[in-house]
Amino acid sequence: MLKVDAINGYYADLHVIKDLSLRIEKREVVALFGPNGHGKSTLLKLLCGLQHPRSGSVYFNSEEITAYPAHKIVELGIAYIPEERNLFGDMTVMENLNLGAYNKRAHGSISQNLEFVFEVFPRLLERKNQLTSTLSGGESRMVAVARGLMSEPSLLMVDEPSIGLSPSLRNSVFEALAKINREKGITLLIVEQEIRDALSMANRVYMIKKGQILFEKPAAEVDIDEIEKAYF
Amino acid sequence: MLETRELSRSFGKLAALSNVSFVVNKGEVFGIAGPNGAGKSTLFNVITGNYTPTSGKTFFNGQDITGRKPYQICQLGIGRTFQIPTTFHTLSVYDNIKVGSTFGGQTTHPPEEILEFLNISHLSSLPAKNLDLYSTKLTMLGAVLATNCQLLMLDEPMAGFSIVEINQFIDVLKKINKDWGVTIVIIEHLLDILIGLTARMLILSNGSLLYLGPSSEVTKDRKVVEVYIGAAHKEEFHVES
Amino acid sequence: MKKITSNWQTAFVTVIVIILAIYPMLGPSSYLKHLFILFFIWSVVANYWNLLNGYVGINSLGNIGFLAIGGYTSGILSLRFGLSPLITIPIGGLVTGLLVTLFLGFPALRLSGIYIALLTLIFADTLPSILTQTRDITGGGMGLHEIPPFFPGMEKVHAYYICFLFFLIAMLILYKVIHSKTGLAFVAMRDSESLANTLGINRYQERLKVFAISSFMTGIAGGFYVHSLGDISPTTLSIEPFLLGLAMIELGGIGTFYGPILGAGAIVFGNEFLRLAGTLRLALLGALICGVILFYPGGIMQLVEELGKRIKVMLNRKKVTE
Amino acid sequence: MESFINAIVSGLISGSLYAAMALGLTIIYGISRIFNFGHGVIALIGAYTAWIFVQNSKIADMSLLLGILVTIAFLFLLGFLLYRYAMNPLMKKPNWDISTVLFMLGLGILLENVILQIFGPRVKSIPVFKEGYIRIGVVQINWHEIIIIFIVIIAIILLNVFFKRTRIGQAMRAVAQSIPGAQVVGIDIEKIFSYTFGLAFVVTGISGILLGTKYYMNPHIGWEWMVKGFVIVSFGGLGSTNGAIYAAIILGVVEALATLFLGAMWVWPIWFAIFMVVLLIRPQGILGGRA
Repeated sequence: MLKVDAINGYYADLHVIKDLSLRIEKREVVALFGPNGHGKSTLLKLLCGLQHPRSGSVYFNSEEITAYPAHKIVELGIAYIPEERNLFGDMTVMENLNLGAYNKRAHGSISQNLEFVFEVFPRLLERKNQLTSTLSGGESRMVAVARGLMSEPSLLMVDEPSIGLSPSLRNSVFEALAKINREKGITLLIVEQEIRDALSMANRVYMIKKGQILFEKPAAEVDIDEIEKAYF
Repeated sequence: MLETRELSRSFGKLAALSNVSFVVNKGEVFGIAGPNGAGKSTLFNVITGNYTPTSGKTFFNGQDITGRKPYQICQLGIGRTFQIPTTFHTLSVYDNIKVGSTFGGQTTHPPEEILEFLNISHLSSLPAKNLDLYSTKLTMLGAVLATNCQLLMLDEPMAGFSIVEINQFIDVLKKINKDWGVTIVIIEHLLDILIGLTARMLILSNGSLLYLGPSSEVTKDRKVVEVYIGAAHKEEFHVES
Repeated sequence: MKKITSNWQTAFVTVIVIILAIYPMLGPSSYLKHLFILFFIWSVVANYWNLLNGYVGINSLGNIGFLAIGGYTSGILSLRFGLSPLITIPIGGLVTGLLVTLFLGFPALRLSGIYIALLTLIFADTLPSILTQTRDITGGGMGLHEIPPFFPGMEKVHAYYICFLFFLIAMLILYKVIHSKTGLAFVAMRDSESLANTLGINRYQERLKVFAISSFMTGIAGGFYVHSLGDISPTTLSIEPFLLGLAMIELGGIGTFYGPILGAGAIVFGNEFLRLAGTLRLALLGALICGVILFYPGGIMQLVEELGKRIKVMLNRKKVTE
Repeated sequence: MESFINAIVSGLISGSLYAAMALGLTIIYGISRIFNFGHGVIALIGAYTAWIFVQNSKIADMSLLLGILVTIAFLFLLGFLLYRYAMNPLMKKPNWDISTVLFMLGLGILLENVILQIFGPRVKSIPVFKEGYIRIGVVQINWHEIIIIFIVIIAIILLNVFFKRTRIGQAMRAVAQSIPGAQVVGIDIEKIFSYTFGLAFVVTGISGILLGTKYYMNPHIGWEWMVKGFVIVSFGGLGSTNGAIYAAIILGVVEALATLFLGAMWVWPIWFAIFMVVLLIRPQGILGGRA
């Protein structure tokens, strides 16, 4: 579904992604681990068109999307949920969700998607007329994920969904993600520090260090010691 | 030498830093670690006056420096570097360092001395924008050292370095600490590097203090392991796999 | 390599200065001398404006107002009180520097970006209505006429040399400012504000200093303007001089030392050709500013640099073949 | 007392005109953070384009409506193309804030002088919508002014509906609040900025037509309109639409009262003083929160 071929990416003047290649198959859940500052977030930004690689190529369903602007990539069915959330603070939850379905591809299924989103996050239904700037951290995170889902993606990339969340909220976010994959067949790429949670739902794992893939394995074969070693 | 008392800072509703207290002793190399968004850079920014704390105080050599402006903090003898390699890109390496020695405070080091000390005299006339990453960071460090700081605060100085460069840089830091007697506070992600470099360290998580103590014992701390690996039940997990 | 280029530069500048010094002796028309006087004064105005906009990043749109304050002050003092321009010009500069620093500098420099542009522009826009309300002193809409020259019986050629000398001194001062501690602070702040603050630079204080210098020198230039030309009126504050000044900076090369001088030359002399375009002159100036910003933001200095590089490459090639 | 009430009423009328004029400025700044220093001449283009259509008729009829429609189409296109081919490349450069300011200044003067070439320096005015007046107690109001206020209110309501209800309007608000957020949901931000310029130019042009019916116009008056607009949006808070409306009405009334009690020449110094005080005490304006 997604194929990344030897891309190089920069953050400011730092060369953070070095000749990195990876692939994601349809309906998979892929977890991306690695120490902070080693290029995970930059990689996601390169894939969703917020930044562009200086070399290498990215293919989505065998269409080359390397140089596509972000809005075009959303239209193709890749949704990206940034760690910073980037919600529209002066708008209500409902307005944020509606804007999630801004691209043409999502128009037809707005009502089904809304229904699904409220089923996954009942909390948001209660808060639908509240301005997002007044929400708590966990609720904002839910809006970010829900807004991503509204774009009717076939591939959803989530950057650190659990950051700053309490254990129970963290669980509900991961459950929601699992449900999205199970029920809607949406492919997931998850960047996460909470290795245990992410590992429990992933099919495959990429370990990234210094901008390169350290190893790639089916989740079932991953030894936690290996990951720990890479982190420390 | 440096002391913070219950330092807190929030951005709107988000508490980036809550009640962080610690002491850095004269002459030591002190480490700070923690996951992304844990508040490490915020802590630096609050100490160096880029942000004002929501509550709490900072003391330097017994003097309350809370709320001072960055340039005043510098002139008191606290220097810092940035996570993103920052130089004055249109100026030469020499002039970059000259800025530090011109504005840094009463007694400063002449640029020549710094160039010599960091072994970058050969780059002296090169514009900073033409430097590679390693030299860029050395130039930034040199400019800060030129202010004759007694306390040097480094924000992930080795991000993006190769193993060789990391080792070189560590030698430079040791020299600064030993030969010049500069106290160092360093933020670093990679714990093994930090453990080798520092005697004591502080680990932040979600803006609050998670660990404060000897660096050698940090990997034995259950909470630290949890936060870094995310394996709340590490043993259980081993059984599963 | 660097030594050689700077030697070339010094030699070039020396030759130009000598030519400008000899030129009046070749008996040019009074009109040409008049244009050169304008060129000298405008060079100073444009360069001290560029000091704010180009070097320091204080987006001032009020510098023509500074010129007018200096010019009116000196003109009024000499015309109404019979004081010698030797005294009134520095007083004009001081009054400008003080007024501007007090009313604009202190508030404006606490603000950021666009607010400074707004405040300085609206400040300059308020001056004409002050002039019309102080008709008894300032001459209102008619302005001041027959302002005494630098000394009784002054001829155009004297004015030429006086303004030339002023131009040289002003440029020398500017050069000193740029290469002083303050200048270093500004290049540093332009490249990275946060690192500059971390290295002990007090942004507000340095900005205030430069704002005072720019307004003082522009006020002095206003004095030289009125005493060499003999009159000043609210048209100084109209859109045209404002546009001319901006065009000089943009066309010459914003943020460079020689750029505004080249720009002043091009505009002062080119403006005469532009008079052929009649009322379309201002439209052409506007188009020129837009074109330069959009397509050639480095201005004439960029052209000079590119030419210099090409010549260097050619010289090197010659050496290789030899 | 009678003159006091009349002053208040005329202040409200000119205030609503100023509000219309400031709207275009604040829309562009609020969404794109570009400060349009060519604002005055855009209003002027609107006024002159409309004038072409009505110069021969005594009282505005269908030709004025046609003129307004053509003006709208023309200004939308101008704004759209201007963003695409001039602002967009400048926005990608590091000192975009001042280079866009200087560019729009240059363009404003270019267009002002083109207008001067085409229409000459003589003062013109657009005929009023409806002659006559009504009397309410001591207050006498022209029908024309009632129509102007009506148009301004309708325009503000329409704009509100546009920003709240339509897809593009929502996208504009989204871009104003978070550019990365907008990109992530698939908004083409360059397109939205182009539409923003188009829309703001249309609003500005219409305000120019209204100003042209109430006051005289010449090729240089745009400058004066613009500087007044600057004070209004700074007072109201850069980028805040509601702030601009309140500020315009307050300043309109202040202007009328200052004229009544002190004389017309004091109006501008008082505006300037208010501007200075606002900047010193509350640089983000009365309602602005995000400047």
